[in-house]
Amino acid sequence: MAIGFELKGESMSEIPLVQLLTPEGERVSHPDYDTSLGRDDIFAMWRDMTIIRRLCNEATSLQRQGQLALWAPLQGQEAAQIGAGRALAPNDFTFPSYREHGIAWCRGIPPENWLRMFRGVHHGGWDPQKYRHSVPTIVIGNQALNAVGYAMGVQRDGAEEATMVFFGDGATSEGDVNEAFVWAGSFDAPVVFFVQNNQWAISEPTIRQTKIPLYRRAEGFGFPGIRVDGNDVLAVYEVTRRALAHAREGGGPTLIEAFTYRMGAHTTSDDPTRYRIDAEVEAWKHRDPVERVKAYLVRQHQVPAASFDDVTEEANTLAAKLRDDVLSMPNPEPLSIFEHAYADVHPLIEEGKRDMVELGIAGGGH
Amino acid sequence: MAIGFELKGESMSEIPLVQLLTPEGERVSHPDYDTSLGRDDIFAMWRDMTIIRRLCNEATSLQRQGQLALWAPLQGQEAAQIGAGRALAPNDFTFPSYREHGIAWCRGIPPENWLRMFRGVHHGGWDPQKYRHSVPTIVIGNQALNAVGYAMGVQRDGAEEATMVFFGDGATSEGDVNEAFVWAGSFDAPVVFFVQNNQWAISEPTIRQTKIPLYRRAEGFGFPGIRVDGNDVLAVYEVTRRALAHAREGGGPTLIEAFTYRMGAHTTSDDPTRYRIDAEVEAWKHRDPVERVKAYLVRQHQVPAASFDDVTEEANTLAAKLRDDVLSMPNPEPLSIFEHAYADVHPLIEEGKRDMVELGIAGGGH
Amino acid sequence: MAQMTMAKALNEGLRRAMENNPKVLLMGEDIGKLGGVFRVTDGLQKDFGEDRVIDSPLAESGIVGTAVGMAIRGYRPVCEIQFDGFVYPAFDQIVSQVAKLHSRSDGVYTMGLVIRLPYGGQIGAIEHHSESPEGYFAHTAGLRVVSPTTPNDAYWMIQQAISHDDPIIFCEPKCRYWEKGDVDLDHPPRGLFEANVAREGRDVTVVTYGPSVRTALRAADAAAAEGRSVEVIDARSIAPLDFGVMVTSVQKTGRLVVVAEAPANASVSAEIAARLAEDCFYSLSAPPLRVTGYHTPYPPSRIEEEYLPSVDRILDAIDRVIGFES
Amino acid sequence: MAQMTMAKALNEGLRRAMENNPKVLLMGEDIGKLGGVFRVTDGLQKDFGEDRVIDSPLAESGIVGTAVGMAIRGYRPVCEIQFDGFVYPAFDQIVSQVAKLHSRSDGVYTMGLVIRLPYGGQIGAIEHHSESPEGYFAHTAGLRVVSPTTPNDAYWMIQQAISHDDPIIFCEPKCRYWEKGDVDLDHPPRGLFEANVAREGRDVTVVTYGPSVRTALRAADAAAAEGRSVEVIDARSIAPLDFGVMVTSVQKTGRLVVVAEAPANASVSAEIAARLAEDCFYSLSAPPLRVTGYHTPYPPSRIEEEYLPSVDRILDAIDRVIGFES
Ligand SMILES: Cc1ncc(C[n+]2csc(CCOP(=O)(O)OP(=O)(O)O)c2C)c(N)n1
Ligand SMILES: Cc1ncc(C[n+]2csc(CCOP(=O)(O)OP(=O)(O)O)c2C)c(N)n1
Ligand SMILES: [Mg+2]
Ligand SMILES: [Mg+2]
Repeated sequence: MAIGFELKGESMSEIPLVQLLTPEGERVSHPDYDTSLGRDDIFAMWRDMTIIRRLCNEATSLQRQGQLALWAPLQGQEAAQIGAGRALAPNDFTFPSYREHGIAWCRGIPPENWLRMFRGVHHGGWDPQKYRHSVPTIVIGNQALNAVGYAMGVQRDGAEEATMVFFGDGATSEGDVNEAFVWAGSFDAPVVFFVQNNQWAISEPTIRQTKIPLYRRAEGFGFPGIRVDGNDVLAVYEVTRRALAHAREGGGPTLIEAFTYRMGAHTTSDDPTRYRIDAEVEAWKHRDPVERVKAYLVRQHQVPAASFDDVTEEANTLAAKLRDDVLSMPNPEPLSIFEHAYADVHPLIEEGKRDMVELGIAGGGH
Repeated sequence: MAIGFELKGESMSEIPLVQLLTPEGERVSHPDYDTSLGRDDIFAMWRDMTIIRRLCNEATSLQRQGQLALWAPLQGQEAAQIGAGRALAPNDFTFPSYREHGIAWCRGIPPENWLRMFRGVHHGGWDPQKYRHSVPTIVIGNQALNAVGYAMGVQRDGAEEATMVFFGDGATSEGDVNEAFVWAGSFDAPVVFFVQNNQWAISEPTIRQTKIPLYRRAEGFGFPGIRVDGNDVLAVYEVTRRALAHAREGGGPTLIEAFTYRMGAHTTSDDPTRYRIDAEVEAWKHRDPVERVKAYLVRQHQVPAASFDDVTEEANTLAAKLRDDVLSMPNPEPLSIFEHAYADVHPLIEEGKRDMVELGIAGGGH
Repeated sequence: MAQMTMAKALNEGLRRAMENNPKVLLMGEDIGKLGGVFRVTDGLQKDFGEDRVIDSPLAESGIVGTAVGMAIRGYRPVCEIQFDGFVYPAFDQIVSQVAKLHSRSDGVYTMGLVIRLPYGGQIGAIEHHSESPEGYFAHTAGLRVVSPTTPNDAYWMIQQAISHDDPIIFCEPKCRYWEKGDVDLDHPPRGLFEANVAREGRDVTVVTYGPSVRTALRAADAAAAEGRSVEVIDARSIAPLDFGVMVTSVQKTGRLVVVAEAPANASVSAEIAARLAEDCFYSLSAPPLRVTGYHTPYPPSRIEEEYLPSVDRILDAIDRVIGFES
Repeated sequence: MAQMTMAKALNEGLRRAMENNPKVLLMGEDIGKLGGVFRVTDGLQKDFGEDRVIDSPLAESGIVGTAVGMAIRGYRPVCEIQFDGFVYPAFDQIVSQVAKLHSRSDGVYTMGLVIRLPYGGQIGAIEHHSESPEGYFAHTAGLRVVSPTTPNDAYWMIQQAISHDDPIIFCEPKCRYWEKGDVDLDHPPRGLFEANVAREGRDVTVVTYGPSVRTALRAADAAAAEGRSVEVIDARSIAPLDFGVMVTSVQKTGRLVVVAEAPANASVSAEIAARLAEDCFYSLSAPPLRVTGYHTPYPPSRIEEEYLPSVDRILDAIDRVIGFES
């Protein structure tokens, strides 16, 4: 497959990349990977992708209408996230950055929870232990080390669980991510590093971070890296599933590079026209992760139009509910500022509370 | 060559390592590297190694006698440092950590200057611009980024200069060193990373940092890495020379792993018997970097015993001078604390000086 | 005189510094084509080229660590850290190298680099985008810290910082980026390390800096309506602090309120209060009070107003220092 | 009662914490076979295994960042940072994750980890081995900072810190590692966050902590010889500070000298002075003074004595607060 993205000295076409479904929706074979998924599983993944895309669009319009402070859209990365998210076992634990709405969906976290951070009512938004999905990490790369530490805890517990951590192409330049590779290699930690190479870190192309394919970073740290077509949900699913199983079985870490594309802006604050050309975006439209699955389901499995329509309907309903949930989301109580700053009593916290109450700030919203 | 150091899944003997002179002093050929050095050059390197070993021993005994606060011996790493140091062009710029006494020697820095830091009279010790050798860096890994930045400056100047930075095997785990690899790769910086893998980071064996050979770290960042027998001064010299030329010519960075051994303690504060066995040290004695050159010079070039004796004599003289210099090294003036804290006037500095003068502290040593 | 926003004034100041000195380089994430997320470097890469306006890989220690090397090579790097909360990965390079290399090299190395840091709250942002890390740098010997609060100050202070030989953490109150003001393109208003009496008054001295200056001025307006004359001092230089101006004011008013967004504990506001308590011991007729962000992580933006020093909280402190008796 | 050095007391405290709670883990550089460069973890890897006493790769962000993950998994990691000056690579993880994850997770995550930090000077070491970074952490909401100064405190405080649910920066005054003292193996002397009146006095209150406590006590001895009665308060908890004990003392003496090795600017000593100036405004008969390290990088060890708060400098400040008139 040629993606027309030139890396120094080697064109994409020469880079091995696991693909099971072409952009046209043709099932292709791969020497190492096959899929066991049947029609219903694949349809379920199409449904997942359709729903998160719809919810993501709703969030974007909520932001435009002033209901959210910010939104980080995932358009284009649905297959990467659903493929990875559906490969997880219930007990696996995941560490997201800020764009993993699709993983949150797979972990069963109510969509309105994802939006709490973006509305500015919370820095987290869900119970990370309940959903086995950690709170968002905004400081690029920090969560990679946290995930490796978690995985080392799993190791010490003798549990058969994998830990998966998500970050972007840009994040691979941070010291923390590379230290996470060192630790994972040194301790054979049961962790899967899942990098969504969406070609951009805000305005910077991946080539600013690395002149060779990202998946190769792992080699130098002594564990396998693999590049998968991040717009192919079947391939992402199989590659991730194997890496997670490998981790659970004590085989150590894997770096998965999901080669994909951020179709939208970095966030709603961003203006991508300043740094990239339409033609690039257009080219990637032909590799849409959702469309190719639909084409496959129609052609290969004769899924009827009504089934697709039902999901579109369902997605709209969920989007409407999301909108309602967001609009009715209350502002936090001012006193909540003090609530979990510390686990135990702290004199400066008590003082702050007293101050707020005396000033008459506490008690009401604003 | 088998060094008897087992890495996970691959024994040393399978790892390519550039060697031109065996531990026994036999000249061996290598497909990619030859040496142009003649008898005099090689003798000069033997002299360098002999002298720095002698000076290093003097420093150790000065420390034992309470004349230095600390000393970080280089025993065992003479070939790595002299081979690298002699490969430098005068205009190249070097960034050391704290153990590069051999590089300081090659750069022409008076030995007593190296010891100022260890005596506790200065944090630097020499004029880094004059000798084109930066001040010591103690915070592991920091200097790697500084060196890459320097190299980017060289690039902007359009100068044909290389920058070389030294650090240890332990340092390769620090985020900063890996970020330096990212930057060097991204900007094709004219820098040579020279890692002395002396098998230990204080008490931790290299395998704690990486389960695969260190030189391979570079691959994942998109530039070449090479392992050289760090106890073979000829090989280190040739490998470094080529990497420096490559950098000067715009070819970008190289990572050189000099595979060597720290024969002594980490520093005079360390007790290596707590973490490593004598047999290991004994095994490495047979690969002594100085002896093999002498054997070669005797056998191949019939260098007479008197020539060696002359150098031993010279080294003793230099050691005696070093001792004198250290013993007569004055303590800094108390007011020097304030001297270069800032380049420009600063009220807290002025206040501190006044305070010291009023208290009667300033003016005398102690 | 020209009217422009603070963001534009910084842009013009950077441009002028780059024109005046070919050794001036900019480095940071997204500062090239994008012009920075706040557009402070807008158009500069186009005009000065990719070698002087460098889009860096995504790593802050890398940005500062390579800037150090460039400074050693004789360049004058100006680093942009995208937001306050992302400066911490660079903390080690800043504290261990930037702050100490001039001294370690016996003055041979000039660490004349500038680290630009959009900081503070009041912009409704998500976590890590509203922090006030200036205290960490003020505490670090070897560094200087400054913060402009008007377009004119911004235009001049960035140039003064770039030409200064010490490393400077240049804290930009991002909540004021889009406010317009007059810029005098010919004459700097004052030295880089001089405080400014932003408003004269007799009854109480309010010392503040950065994003809180506007709030303090508003509080002074409100206090004036109640017949209280509040002097507002914009410190401008956070380290070193210009105590001369502050002492003069407190000797006049006898009352001190220090205002800052950063939590009070072991902070710049603590320094101002402690030092003025010492230097104006007999002039003070009430204890020095501090109005700051609370001792918690910066809260979600929907309640940042309740967290930050507000006009009400400042007025309350003014009431207390004036009413102080027992 | 047992006699032991502070290093040994810490070792015994760690051992007891590990025995009591299988979730307690130690992580750091060279803490295994070597037992740490100060031997504080001596023998623990042998007894508790490599899974609980983990020799880490050489990277401090890695140590703290993985400890965070382990804490999320339910462990109680105790990180050792080899020396004060090497904590900065971990600063980002400490400020952005350790200090904030309890809050970000709505209290679901317990960040009950301890970061052990040998700190301070007076040991004749090379650069970066004598620093006092406690102010950075005290300023950071979400963290707590404590510092024992006797073997008994060390033995108990390390255990109290490990069982506490908030993240704690545990600052060990390395100059006192080898001093012996009595350890009561049965009863803790006091709560983790309580200050201790290390010496009672009437004329002046000296508030200090960590490595300076010994110096302050020596100064108090010397002052006593001149007929001056100095009360010395060992803060023990650097954040939060136990102001109750301090206020009581200053109300009695009316005079305050704050002593710390860290430079004064925007520091813990500034906080103590500012807060007591506020809380004891009418009790103070002289301005609160600070005696600290100067505002420069920590100097070469041959002149560290001239840099640090010495007995002479403390006595001078005591003289000044007592003699204060104008
Ligand atoms: C330490 C840090 N530096 C800078 C930022 C600002 N920032 C937010 S997202 C981003 C780009 C991230 O790119 P990438 O890792 O590729 O992830 P993507 O957004 O493409 O999913 C930047 C620079 C940050 N959040 N944290
Ligand atoms: C950031 C940092 N962490 C810890 C230390 C303490 N320390 C000094 S040397 C050393 C080991 C370094 O090992 P390596 O990089 O292999 O270099 P070598 O000493 O073997 O030459 C350590 C941990 C330090 N100086 N800096
Ligand atoms: Mg990206
Ligand atoms: Mg080593």
